[in-house]
Amino acid sequence: GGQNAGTDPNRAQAEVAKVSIDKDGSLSKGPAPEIKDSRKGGNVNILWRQDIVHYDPAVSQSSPDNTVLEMISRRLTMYRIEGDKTTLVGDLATNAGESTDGGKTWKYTLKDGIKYSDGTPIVAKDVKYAVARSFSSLYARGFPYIQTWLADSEDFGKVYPGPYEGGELSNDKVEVQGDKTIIFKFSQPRPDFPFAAALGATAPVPQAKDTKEAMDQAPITSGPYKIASHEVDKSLKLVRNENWDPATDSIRHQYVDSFTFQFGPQVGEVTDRIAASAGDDKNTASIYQAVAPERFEQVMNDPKLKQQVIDKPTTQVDLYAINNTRVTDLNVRKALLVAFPKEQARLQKGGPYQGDFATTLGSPSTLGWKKYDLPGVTDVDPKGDPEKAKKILTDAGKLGYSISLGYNQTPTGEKEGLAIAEGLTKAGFKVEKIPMQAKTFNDTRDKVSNNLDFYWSAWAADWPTGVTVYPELFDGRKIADGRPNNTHFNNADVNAEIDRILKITDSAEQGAEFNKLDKKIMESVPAVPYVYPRRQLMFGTNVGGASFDIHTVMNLTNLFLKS
Amino acid sequence: MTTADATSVPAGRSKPPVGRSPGQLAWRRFRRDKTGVISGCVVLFFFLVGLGAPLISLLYGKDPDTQYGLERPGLLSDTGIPMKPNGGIDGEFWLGLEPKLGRDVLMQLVYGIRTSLLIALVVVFIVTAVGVIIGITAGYLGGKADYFIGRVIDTLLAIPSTLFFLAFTPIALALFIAPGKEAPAWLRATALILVLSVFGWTRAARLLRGQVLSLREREFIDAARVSGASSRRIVLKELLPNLVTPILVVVTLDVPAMVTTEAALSYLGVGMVEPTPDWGRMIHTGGDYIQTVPTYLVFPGLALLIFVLAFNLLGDSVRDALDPKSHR
Amino acid sequence: MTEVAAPTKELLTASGLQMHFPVRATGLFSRKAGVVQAVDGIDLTVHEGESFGLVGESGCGKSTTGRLIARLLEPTAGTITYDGKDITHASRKQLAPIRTEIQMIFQDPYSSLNPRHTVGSIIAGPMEINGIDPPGGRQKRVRELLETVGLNPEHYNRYPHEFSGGQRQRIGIARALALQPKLIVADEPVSALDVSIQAQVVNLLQRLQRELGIAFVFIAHDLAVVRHFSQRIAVMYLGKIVEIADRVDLYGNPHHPYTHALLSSVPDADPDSEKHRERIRLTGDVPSPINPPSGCRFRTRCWKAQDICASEEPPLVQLSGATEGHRAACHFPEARQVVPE
Amino acid sequence: MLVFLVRRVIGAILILLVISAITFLLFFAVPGNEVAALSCGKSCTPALIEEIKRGLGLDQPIWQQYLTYLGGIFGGRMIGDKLCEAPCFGYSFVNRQPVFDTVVDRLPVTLSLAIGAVVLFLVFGVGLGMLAALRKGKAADKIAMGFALVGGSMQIYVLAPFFLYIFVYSSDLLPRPNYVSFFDSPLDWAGGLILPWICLALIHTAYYARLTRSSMVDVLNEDFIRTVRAKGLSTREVYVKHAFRGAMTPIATILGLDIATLFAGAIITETSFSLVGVGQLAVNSVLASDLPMMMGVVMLASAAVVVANIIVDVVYAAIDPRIKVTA
Amino acid sequence: MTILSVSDLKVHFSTEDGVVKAVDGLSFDLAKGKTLGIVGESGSGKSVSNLAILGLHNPKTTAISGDIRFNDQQLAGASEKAMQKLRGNGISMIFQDPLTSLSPYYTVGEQIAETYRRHTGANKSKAWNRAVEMLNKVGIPQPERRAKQYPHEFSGGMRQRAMIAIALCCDPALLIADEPTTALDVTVQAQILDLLRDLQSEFETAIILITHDMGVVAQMADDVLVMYAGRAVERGTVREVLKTPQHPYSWGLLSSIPHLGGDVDVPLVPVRGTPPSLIDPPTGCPFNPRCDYRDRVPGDRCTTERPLLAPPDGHGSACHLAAADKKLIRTDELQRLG
Ligand SMILES: Nc1ncnc2c1ncn2[C@@H]1O[C@H](COP(=O)(O)OP(=O)(O)OP(=O)(O)O)[C@@H](O)[C@H]1O
Ligand SMILES: Nc1ncnc2c1ncn2[C@@H]1O[C@H](COP(=O)(O)OP(=O)(O)OP(=O)(O)O)[C@@H](O)[C@H]1O
Ligand SMILES: [Mg+2]
Ligand SMILES: [Mg+2]
Repeated sequence: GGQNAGTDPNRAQAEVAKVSIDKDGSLSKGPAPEIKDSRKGGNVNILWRQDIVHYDPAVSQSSPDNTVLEMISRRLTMYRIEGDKTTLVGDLATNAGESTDGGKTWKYTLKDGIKYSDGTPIVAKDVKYAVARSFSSLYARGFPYIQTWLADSEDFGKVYPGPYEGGELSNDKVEVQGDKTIIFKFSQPRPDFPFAAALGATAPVPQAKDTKEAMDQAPITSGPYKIASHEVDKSLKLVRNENWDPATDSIRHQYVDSFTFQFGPQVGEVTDRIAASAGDDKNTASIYQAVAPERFEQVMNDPKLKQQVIDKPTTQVDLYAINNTRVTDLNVRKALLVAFPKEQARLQKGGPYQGDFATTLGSPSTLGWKKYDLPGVTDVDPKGDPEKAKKILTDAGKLGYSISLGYNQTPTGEKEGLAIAEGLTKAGFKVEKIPMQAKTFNDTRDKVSNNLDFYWSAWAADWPTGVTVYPELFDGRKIADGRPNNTHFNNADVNAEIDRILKITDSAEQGAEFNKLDKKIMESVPAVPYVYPRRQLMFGTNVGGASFDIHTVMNLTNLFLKS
Repeated sequence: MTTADATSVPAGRSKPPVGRSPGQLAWRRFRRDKTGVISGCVVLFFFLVGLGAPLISLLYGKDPDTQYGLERPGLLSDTGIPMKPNGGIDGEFWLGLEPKLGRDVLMQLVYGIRTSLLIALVVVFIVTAVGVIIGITAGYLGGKADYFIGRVIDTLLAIPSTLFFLAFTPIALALFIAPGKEAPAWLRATALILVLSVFGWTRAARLLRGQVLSLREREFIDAARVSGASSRRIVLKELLPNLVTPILVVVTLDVPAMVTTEAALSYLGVGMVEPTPDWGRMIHTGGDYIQTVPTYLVFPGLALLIFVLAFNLLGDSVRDALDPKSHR
Repeated sequence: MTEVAAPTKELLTASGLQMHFPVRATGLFSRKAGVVQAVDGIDLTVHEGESFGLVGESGCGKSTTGRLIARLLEPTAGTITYDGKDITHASRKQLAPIRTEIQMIFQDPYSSLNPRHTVGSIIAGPMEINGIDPPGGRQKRVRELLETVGLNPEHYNRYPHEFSGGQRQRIGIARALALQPKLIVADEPVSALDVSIQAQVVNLLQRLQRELGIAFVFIAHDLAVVRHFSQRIAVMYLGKIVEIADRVDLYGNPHHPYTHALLSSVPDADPDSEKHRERIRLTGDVPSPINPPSGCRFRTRCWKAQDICASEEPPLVQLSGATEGHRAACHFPEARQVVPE
Repeated sequence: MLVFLVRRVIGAILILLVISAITFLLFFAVPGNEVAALSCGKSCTPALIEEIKRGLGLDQPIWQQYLTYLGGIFGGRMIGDKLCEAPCFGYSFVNRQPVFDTVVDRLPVTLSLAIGAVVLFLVFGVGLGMLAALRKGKAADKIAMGFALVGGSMQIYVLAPFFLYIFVYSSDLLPRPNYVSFFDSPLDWAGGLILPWICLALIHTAYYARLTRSSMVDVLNEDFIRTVRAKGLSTREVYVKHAFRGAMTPIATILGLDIATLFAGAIITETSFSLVGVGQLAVNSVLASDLPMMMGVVMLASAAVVVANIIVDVVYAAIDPRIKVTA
Repeated sequence: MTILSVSDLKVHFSTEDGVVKAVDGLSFDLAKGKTLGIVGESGSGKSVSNLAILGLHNPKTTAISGDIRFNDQQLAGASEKAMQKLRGNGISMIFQDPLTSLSPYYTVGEQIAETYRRHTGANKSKAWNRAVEMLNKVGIPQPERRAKQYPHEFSGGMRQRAMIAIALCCDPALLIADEPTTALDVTVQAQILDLLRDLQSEFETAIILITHDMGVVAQMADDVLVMYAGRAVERGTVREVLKTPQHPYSWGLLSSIPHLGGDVDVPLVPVRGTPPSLIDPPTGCPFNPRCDYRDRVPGDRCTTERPLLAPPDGHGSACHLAAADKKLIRTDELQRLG
């Protein structure tokens, strides 16, 4: 085993800048500050193993898809990243949002001079229409937050089925005043609304141009780039949008003439190509994955190659979820936690480069996160302690407890599974190894009756507060097929706590409460915190300005060609 | 006129040896063929290694499952690459260590032979049996049965088989495996065997059908019928002994074909899964390590190459021995 | 030895025997492209202990006739009566008792012996199939048979490939004899053999016929060999018998022009005989049996053909002036001496 | 000839129908729930699943679904409230693209891969085989056949990483495998595919060399070659004009079968070289349980095989005049 | 005028089992326009010796020695190029099985024209005309149409005619016909033999006619050579050999074939035993193990001394029996057979 590079949580915390909110709009004014040495012109190639799944911002919900969509379609708010300082600023709006009643109503004023790529100006009712549209079941795969909050119901489609069947969204919920002003009204305080407003549902759609499902291929664009051509699963070419005015945008640049996405290459190939940087590959950058686990040794130990890598923890936490409806005995769950060979497992994914060992359910990047001590839970040996775990099992009379371990049937996933199985077996568990198809892994896992006991699960906050973490992952009332509460953890106290914390309007206070909740949940060991994953991205020798965006994805907007 | 043949016996040999069966003659011819004997030995070696895997494991003192690299510090770097050069080859780990998990490569290879050979042999057995039955049915009965079987074969041949393997192995697995339970290796193997067999029989069937068709025209079949022999007897006593040669040919063609197909399926991720050692999967993983741990690709790649090569050579020699006229 | 006298009991009778093979065009929708009229209505009778010869050119249906008689083929029409029993459509079970009585010898000494069986098991095969256990055991019987056909009984355990063509043909004969048959259909048994060997086999067959009283249907295309071996001979042309007669009559006094042409085409080994033999040369080839000529099938190659030949099929009848049993199917029969007697 | 073609085409269509029925039944025998769940998202609800199922027609009996599917191929059909134009193979569950367009879009890659490889291995394989047959028993024969044996025993998935490493990533000798349309730049097209071609050719050359050699040797043993030689033709004429003509028939037969292999093999080849053709599409759709796409790929690949076989039959008839009789 | 003279021809094949002495000291002469019939049982070396004349054996496995003079040109050991010039031009050959001996891939016309062009350098259309002319000559009706057909569209007799057309299209001085009619029916055989005879008289071609049918020889040949185990055991004019054969093997051959006019009650007299091994032939006279009269020869000459063809010219045989003895035996035998 190697050095555990990241057991110091403070280091992780230092790397992940906490986000602040631009309330006064000072940071929302364009143009965006220039990047040092930046140059205009040229084409950057972007490699990614698969095509963007949904091009309609209302539907898309995964990174790096959103990174790309944020380049072509602007929203009410957006994150501005400067060095290690991240601020939520107004994008189309003049600021990140104003609320005078503790978060129940949120008012936005649109900037002047904002236009779609076809040159027509963007008006407030387009934003309202976009929000209304996101209620439709056609786009049910998108983020549900704004809709849920407006309808005050998980089943928001019942309250308002969207503009195609339900007519206009009532003014009680979203009100438009003139071309510039839009007001969102909630029945409860929704302090996180400015963050939610950065999601695709607020990307404006003029009603007349709504092509419904066809928008999933040809979205309405307003960012510095627009789609020039797109071959499904093969390539995407983004070119400059001449109707984008840098003066209206405090976040984005328009350095390169175009981005050419090539979909398909697997991570190994991406590493090979960018490392070689031969021919046009020197103008190439990876967007989401770059260094294959089997290459860390080579890439990270090569001083030249290391220059071509950016490396940072993500906002994600990897857990090994325990199916709490099947593994009901706390002692067994504790034994799992104690036996779990984090280090051996992590080695399969690249050792320290995969990320630091996690001890919490939330990510250090969320507001209010703090490392806490919980004896017997946060102080376990990352190599696993089979003796201790065996003792716990023996004491509970559960020696030989059968655990069905689900893992990804990829070369790496299988090995990780084996390493874990080995550790658990040593601790006296009987392990059923269940390989699962990589592409359907999440779907299979997220079924309530998944027939599994123990499986990998990762969650990244949709914005950097606990609001999209704990209620999603540990609210027992939300257990359903396809939902992220795949531990099936259901604790009345915790549920009540969640309700309480969600009502706190002060972000910092809310964050601190979420951290306490984290500890409280961990007392029941619903899952084994695994790692706070890092991400390494590579870029060709001629690519400058490489940095991460809010999703810890390559920040396209800062990229330029050195020559 | 077949007279040229007639004289070849007395012309070739002054006194024919007593009671030497065609099989014995073929065996004599085979023994004279150096390449054949050598490749036969190599093939035999593979079989022996597969059979004696536990014994080798015992003597060598390693097993295929233990994660040496994880258990013992100092074997793997902190990203899981063997510390020693050449993939960690040393006196202890003769062919080095597997990256990441740090299992013994030699043992993985040795047990991998078992997986490959076992699956291939069972498939070949099934495929040959089915092929023989169907080939005989089509060739001997002719008419509608032949026509029908011919169309079935046409159809199967028109289906891209790898795609089907890919698509149906999961379905076949789902048939066998209870949810939430670990599928024993033999169950997976069964599913694989099933899928491989569904497509595999066509070659044997086509070849044997052709053989039976030509045999059916031979007059000794008529001779048996004139004596009142039942179809059963004709098939079992008259046809089958003459099909031994084509069956052997089919087997020598099919075994390497099945070994490589199985490896290909594992390569694509629908074959045998961890922790069952498997060449195809080793090669797939090895491809990722070609720059860091090339030995991990070289050994299984070479093993597969040698096996297929030896089997192909053996097949050639067997064919030559069985069919002296085919002397190239 | 004298000629077998007046024919004894009728052993096998075929009447109106017909074999039409459907020919299919290959392809997905096989459609019947027509029928090969391999044998198209022939009548013949084989008597106990006699040798009945069948000659004709390639493809005229000799083998088919032989195979019909041996019940290897199911006739499309007509009847076959063996020993008074109608066996035309008898099943394998019903045929069982008859199988021991009708045997066959084949043309190709290579393909007629299973290369994977020893000589012993080849000859014992028919006994095994019919569950016959001769006194002294099958092996003893096999040795006897080997001796009968002039092979070394010690060769019991050898394989066919160790024998020459003539020897193999003897093995085939021994196999046919194994069941002590009453009738043997011999389909060109000597055609594949060398001239010097041919005589060995013909002599053997002749001996068997005379000594064991076995009736033969002897198929050949060599007129001299048939004449030597068979007492009564039928000449076939395109699936029909065109002439049938006692050998003396047939060779001495052929009625049908085709018989006539056949006889005159046979080259004689006597360089002098050529001079006074009249030569008849047929033109063209045998027409296709899929689409045979109307009326008399020989008319397309016949130098005597007239209109009636195309419209009316001549029946196989005894012609005036012919000896008893000499029948021909011709509208304009010949009556010339061909071979000086 | 025309009759022959028509009959072959009808036969081919029948085979494709059977294949479509079998694949359809097998694929869609997978419980519908799973399928629908795949195209559901983060906020999936049972009701939504039901709706997706209805939208896909998965609530209908299977034969009804099949008929609808078939109908779509020939006449187009409505899916949801959208018209899917004929030939309609449905929409991908995953990216909602028309299956037909996607597959057709990928076809050039796989076709280019196959065509280039076929040309290479035919030229080299036949050449090597002829050489070996000519020099039968001599060193050239042994070397050629030894090479053929070793080459033929290699697997593309073993070769590919080695070749990529040796020729592309560590030396720059060959361009990185990449597909560029022939019509955009023939040079880049060939350059981008040269490495996969070489690998495929290496493996298949072996087989064709052996096949050519043995059929040449067979033909050279035939009686008519003796006649041709007795006529006084030159050695070259004997080999090239007469013997090779005869040896072409088995080569054409095997080539016909190999088209199927190439299509099936495209999966591994394209995976090994990261080329985005039908093979990758197949793998991805299988891994994502994208049934309509899988169906589409199977149908297309089968159709390609069947068409290739018809072409081979025509070629066959052109090579061997005896074939026409049976047509 | 002698156009072909073969002396002491030996053709030995090296095989895995040993050296096959297929032809072992064969000599004969052939004059212009004459027909030499070569008879003998299967494997006696008839085909092998004639293929050797044309140099069609595989030089790697075949050792050919002796003298083959064609119009004073030495053929044994001649270069492949020289032989190619001669084949189909000076010497032609036709083979037994006309179906497999014609290339199935080219039309009959093309196959004739090809030969003609090769040897005369004629242009395509001229060669084609020649092909049609030749087809006409060998009696194929509608030659223009037939020339465009493939061999499989021809009947057996027509194929053999096409073969003859190929062989004769360059007016060869010598035609070697290796069992040209064995695969044909008697009526067709008669047609072909007539045709050969007619063409021979027209072109004055010398013919070597290989056959095992005594009748064919009787009809066609001027001289006859009887071969046994790779050697000539008897030579003479057709009348001499057939009427007064001298060698016991010739006697056997003649008495083992039934005659159309023969007495059916007289049994055939076959040659005993089986043909000898060519790898390990009997010492002395190769026929001695099958010979009924070897005790008539004093001493063990038959098993130790190889008999030579004597007398060297005219009617001769290779046998140790005294001429008087032969005559005696023969008359005895004929009497016995009636
Ligand atoms: N099974 C069959 N299917 C179709 N046609 C057949 C079959 N058997 C024989 N024929 C045809 O029937 C005709 C007569 O065949 P048969 O074998 O009886 O002739 P034959 O007189 O024995 O000829 P040969 O002398 O060549 O042996 C031929 O045209 C042959 O092609
Ligand atoms: N290439 C060869 N290698 C070895 N032995 C051969 C070869 N060619 C012919 N022989 C042998 O040489 C002997 C003479 O053969 P040849 O073909 O001359 O006989 P033949 O008199 O023409 O007989 P047939 O009447 O059968 O044509 C035979 O025993 C044959 O097996
Ligand atoms: Mg016949
Ligand atoms: Mg010969």
